[in-house]
Amino acid sequence: MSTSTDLTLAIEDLTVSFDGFKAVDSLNLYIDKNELHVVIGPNGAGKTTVLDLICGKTKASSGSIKFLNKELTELAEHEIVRAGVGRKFQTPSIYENLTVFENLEVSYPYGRTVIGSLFFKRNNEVVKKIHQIAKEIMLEDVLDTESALLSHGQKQWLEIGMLLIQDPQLLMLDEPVAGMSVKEREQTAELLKKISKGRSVLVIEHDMEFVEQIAQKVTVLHQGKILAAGQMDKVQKDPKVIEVYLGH
Amino acid sequence: MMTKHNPFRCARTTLMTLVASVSVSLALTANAASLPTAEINTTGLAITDDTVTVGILHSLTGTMAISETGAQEAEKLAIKQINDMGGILGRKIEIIQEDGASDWPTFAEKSRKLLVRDKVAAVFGCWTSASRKAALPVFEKENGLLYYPTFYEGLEQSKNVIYTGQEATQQILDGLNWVAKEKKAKTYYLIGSDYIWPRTSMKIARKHIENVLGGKVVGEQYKPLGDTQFGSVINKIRLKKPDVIYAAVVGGSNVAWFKQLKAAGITSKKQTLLTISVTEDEVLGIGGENLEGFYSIMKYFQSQDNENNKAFVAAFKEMWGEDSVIGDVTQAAYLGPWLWKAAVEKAGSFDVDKVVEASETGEIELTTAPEGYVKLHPNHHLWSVARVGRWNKDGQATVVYESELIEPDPFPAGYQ
Amino acid sequence: MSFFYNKLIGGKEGLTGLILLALLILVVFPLTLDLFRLNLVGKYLTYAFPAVSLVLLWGYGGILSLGQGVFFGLGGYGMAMFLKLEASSPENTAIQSTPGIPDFMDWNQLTELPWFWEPFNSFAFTILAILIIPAAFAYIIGAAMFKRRVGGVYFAIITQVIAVILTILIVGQQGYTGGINGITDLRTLNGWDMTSDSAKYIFYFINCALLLCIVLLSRFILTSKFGSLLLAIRDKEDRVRFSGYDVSNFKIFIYCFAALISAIGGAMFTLQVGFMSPSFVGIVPSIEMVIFAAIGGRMSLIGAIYGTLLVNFGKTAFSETFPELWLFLMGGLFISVVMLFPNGLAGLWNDYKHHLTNRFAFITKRFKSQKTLTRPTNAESESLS
Amino acid sequence: MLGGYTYGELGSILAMQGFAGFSLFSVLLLMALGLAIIFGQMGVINMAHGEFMAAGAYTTYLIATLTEQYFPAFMPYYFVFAIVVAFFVAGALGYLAEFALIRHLYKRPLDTLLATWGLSLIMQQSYRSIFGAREVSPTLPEWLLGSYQPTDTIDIPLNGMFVLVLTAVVTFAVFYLMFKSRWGLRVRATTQNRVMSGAVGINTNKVDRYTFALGCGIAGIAGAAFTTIASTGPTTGTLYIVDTFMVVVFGGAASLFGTIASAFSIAQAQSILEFFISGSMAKVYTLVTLVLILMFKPEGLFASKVRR
Repeated sequence: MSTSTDLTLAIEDLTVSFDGFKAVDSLNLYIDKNELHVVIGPNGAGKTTVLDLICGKTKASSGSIKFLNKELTELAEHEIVRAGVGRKFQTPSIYENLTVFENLEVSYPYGRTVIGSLFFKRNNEVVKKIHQIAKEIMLEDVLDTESALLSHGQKQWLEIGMLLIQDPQLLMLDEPVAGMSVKEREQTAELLKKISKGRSVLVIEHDMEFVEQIAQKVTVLHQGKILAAGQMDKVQKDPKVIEVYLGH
Repeated sequence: MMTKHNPFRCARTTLMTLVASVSVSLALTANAASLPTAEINTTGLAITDDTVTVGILHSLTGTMAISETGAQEAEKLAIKQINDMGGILGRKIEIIQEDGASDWPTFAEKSRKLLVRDKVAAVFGCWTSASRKAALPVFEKENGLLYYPTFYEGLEQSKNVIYTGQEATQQILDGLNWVAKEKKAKTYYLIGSDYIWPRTSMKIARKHIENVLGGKVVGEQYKPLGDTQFGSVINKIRLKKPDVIYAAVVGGSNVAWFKQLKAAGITSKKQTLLTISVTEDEVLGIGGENLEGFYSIMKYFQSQDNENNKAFVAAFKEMWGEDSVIGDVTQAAYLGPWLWKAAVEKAGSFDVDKVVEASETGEIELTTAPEGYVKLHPNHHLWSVARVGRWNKDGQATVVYESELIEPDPFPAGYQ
Repeated sequence: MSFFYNKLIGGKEGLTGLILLALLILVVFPLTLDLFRLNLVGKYLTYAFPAVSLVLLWGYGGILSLGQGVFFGLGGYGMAMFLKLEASSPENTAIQSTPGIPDFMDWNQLTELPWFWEPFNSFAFTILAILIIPAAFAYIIGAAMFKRRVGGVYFAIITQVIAVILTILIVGQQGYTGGINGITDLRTLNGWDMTSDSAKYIFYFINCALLLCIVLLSRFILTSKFGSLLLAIRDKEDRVRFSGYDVSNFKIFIYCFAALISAIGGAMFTLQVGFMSPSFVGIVPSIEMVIFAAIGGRMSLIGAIYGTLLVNFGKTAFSETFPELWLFLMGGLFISVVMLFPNGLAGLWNDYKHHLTNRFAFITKRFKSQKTLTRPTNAESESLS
Repeated sequence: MLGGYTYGELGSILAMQGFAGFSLFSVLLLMALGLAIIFGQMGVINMAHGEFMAAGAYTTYLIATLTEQYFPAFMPYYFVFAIVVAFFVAGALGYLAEFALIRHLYKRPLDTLLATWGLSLIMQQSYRSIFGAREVSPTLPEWLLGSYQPTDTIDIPLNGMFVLVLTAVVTFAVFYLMFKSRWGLRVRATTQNRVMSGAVGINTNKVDRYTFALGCGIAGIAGAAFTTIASTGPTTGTLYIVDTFMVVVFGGAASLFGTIASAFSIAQAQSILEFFISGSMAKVYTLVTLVLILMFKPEGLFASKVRR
């Protein structure tokens, strides 16, 4: 299995423990190319920890994470990003005192070294790319606005845009619609469908309605382990899942 | 920008019994009017027909303020007394006081201000060697005159400085001779704060102990300035069982050192201790009960029993309060204005070059100094006496030994 | 396009500020002050180097170093060692037991020049050492700390401890360093009298020119992508890291650069004041440097220079008149800058300017500056937890 | 080492040296406990901690002077009374400081550093204006002077033993307060989640203020205790501040157990090194080692690995 070449992400036997408490326990998870995969689960199920493990924020106790056949557990965070993994945080994590344009520019994947950044030039190519991304995330009109002044939903999109500009092969989103209005949710769902073309997307979500809108494949986590996995409608009917959600 | 502190704020007192007797012909002091300002001041100093301005430069703030307070008080007292006697060459002394703020470059900066802007005729000031070293180039460049009061490590002799405290050999050697003879001491433990004065003093002491007295130094230890933990050092001393502990710990560390020594059961009943860094000022903080029976080597103790000193102590207390204590440096600072007065009157001029020239004749002497007779050596240091005092519970010392008048030798051969 | 326009205006405004500053220190001061005061201003301006370095490091990078005095000292000592060797020619030191070595070595029974003093006989080496040694030292500290993600408060305290260690070492190893007295009595530079009036003028102008160059260089850094990244790292370090940047390298670079600037200031200090002592290395001077930057405005390069001048003028004036009040005033100043004007003089000036031009703009600016006020918090509270 | 000494003598020295280490340990711990609460639990970098210690020391001095003058018969007992008063005086000053300054700065820990540095300057100058620039020492009761001699060759300093016992008492009190009392629960809840604590009805402002005051009060006790071993001057506080921070940071800021362990290891290292090499270099080596260890273990000795 682990030698499979057509998978974007292959997590095998992944375990992490904090002072003896296993937050993620022998997890196996596979994501195909161009797949939009949603991980759901009650609070404390270990969803965010899984993202932390993939992007290197937390180091695994054991197990392997292979991204396009490259082992990630050995790499530093920035190397994982450069390999093609982008991650959006739960609360919008943008540079509030920079403009939307500058936010995107800072995320532009050139000039990533100290010297490179000192002599980075804002040429036409950069400007063009920024405008293209801004259009995609519906923020073209507010490019020069200081990003602190954006609405909550716009901030979430901006962060997605900051990832998109790096053109990642795997995009990981932690609760992208939390705190959004109904209209914004719909727009976000559209956005997700659009961007999942040509790359794999891993979404963590609470909101079952939203999950129904976007999900192709769903994995249910509970206490660090997989409770159920498969197509959305099947998972929803799984009695174990129902018990966990209702009994919670 | 500047304040002229008025040193004359206390009421005119019974006339000072203290009168400077100077080895200068009376004719010079007799008539000020016969001395036109243009003649006695050819270098543009701040001197008018009836005033002459001097500077006082000590730390009023910062860590050194504790030590330097007494010195500036003594200088102001001396100046007040001189003014009460009619001033110098018929001119009253006015003071510009500056704060060195315990910061060495500030001393340099303020020295420059006093010399360049205020054109003072002389400066009484500095306390630590570091502040003097910082100010020295300024005095040499601007050709100023500094009276420096602290006992110090020696190894310096500048045309522009008169050192009114003892240099290290003057202070140390006779005291060591005394302890070797009196206490039959053979083994010595040296301990000091870690900076230049204790280290130089210890170096001189070690050479003297080993080469002259035929004794043995069984340990030498330095603690960082301000350190307050002496437990391990005291145990080390216990292990070495020296006949004499020879100490040069300063500042806040000094208090901790003696308190902990006493707490560790090392008292004068069992142990001879000789220190070169405790004056009456320090005793205030340390507490007489912690020092009782230990010895200091200084050139002056407040308890010295002579007429000069009685008058001085009374005048000092009258000006600065009954609770004032007077340490070695305070007394040395008091000598500064008097020595300057003597030299100016001998030279018949305030010009620095002439005052220095008069000072270098070897004829400037004070018979009325509280410490006793002192004479200015051509090498800018004072001939003085070394005294050993034994501390009593009340914070005063009993003088148990007095040397002959010792010649100052800032560059002692064989001790470098 | 409006973006570039704004940028340009910002540049223009910055240019005005720079020209005003240059006019003040290059023309107004030399014309109106006597040499004594000018020399004082020159000394103060050397403190402005570490203050400017703290704007970069602390204001923009969110890295509070309480040990800039270490680098100021290293630069100053480098220069002082060269000058001391020149002053200790065998002719000048003939009365010593070992002529030809600095006087304090002779007092401490050293009989030959320690090996690490030898290269400081060369002026070229000295200049290189002043530029390289502090930066290299900063690299070692920075690499060790930032790679391990020591940040915020911990970094501040560790740099403070390093300042303490260096002070104790300098004071304790006096045979090699001159101890607490420092390295004093420096009079000539390559045979040229440093204490002459003309030399003082020349050093003053060199100092000003260097300072202005440093401001320009710092501007260049801040307006580059590196500058934006620095702010980004301060506010959202994780976001930058997960955008594919090796954050520690950026921090190390700015720390080294800040060390370099401070060291140049230290070297200029030695040249103008004529000595160097451990009292510029310890905690107190290091924190004072932070205060200069804070009072001038932690986000403003030029503000830091004005802050340095203002505090030092105040210190001199007040300590001449009311030495007792000075510490109260200084303490009150720290507190009020932190509590009421977190953006310092520069913030006040901006408010005032906008107040003059447009009342409405003033209100929004206040609103904005309120925000700036809360900005550094995220980065800091995160690094604390 | 054995040359010329009997085993008995060496044993005595060893015992006394061991006590010297313990004594230093208790001093460091007593200094650091207050800061461990203020910095470790509340995250406030209190650069004026040393000045709060000085407040306790000056209080003791004042009480000693008054007692000596007006109630000489009370001299043997005043010291215990002075410690209690020192606690309340320093605590009250801390209460004021929290009210006037600190509470506005909880979200800006690095700025508390600057503000409290300003505060420390003001406090230093106040001491200088009130008590004068000279260092002072209270007259100590007889029972605090001298040493206890279990054998002929062993002297255990009484003041050291006193500080040791006092430290033990204060440490147990702090532990009881922080981990067993209802109030301690509130403090820990507030420091961990301010918003949530407010929501469940804890008056977080009050908790903050009293916690800060408690930390300062303990500093006051430390200051009072230190009058037995050193003197007090306006700038005494600055001598202790770096050591104090080192102890807290090295132990892992949030862990009181860590503070104890760190005080213990620093004290032992320092006192053993000092026995063999010069005091200055012992200090340098100790600090360098601490910095190196902190570089490898930035979260300190006893920080638990947490899920973030």
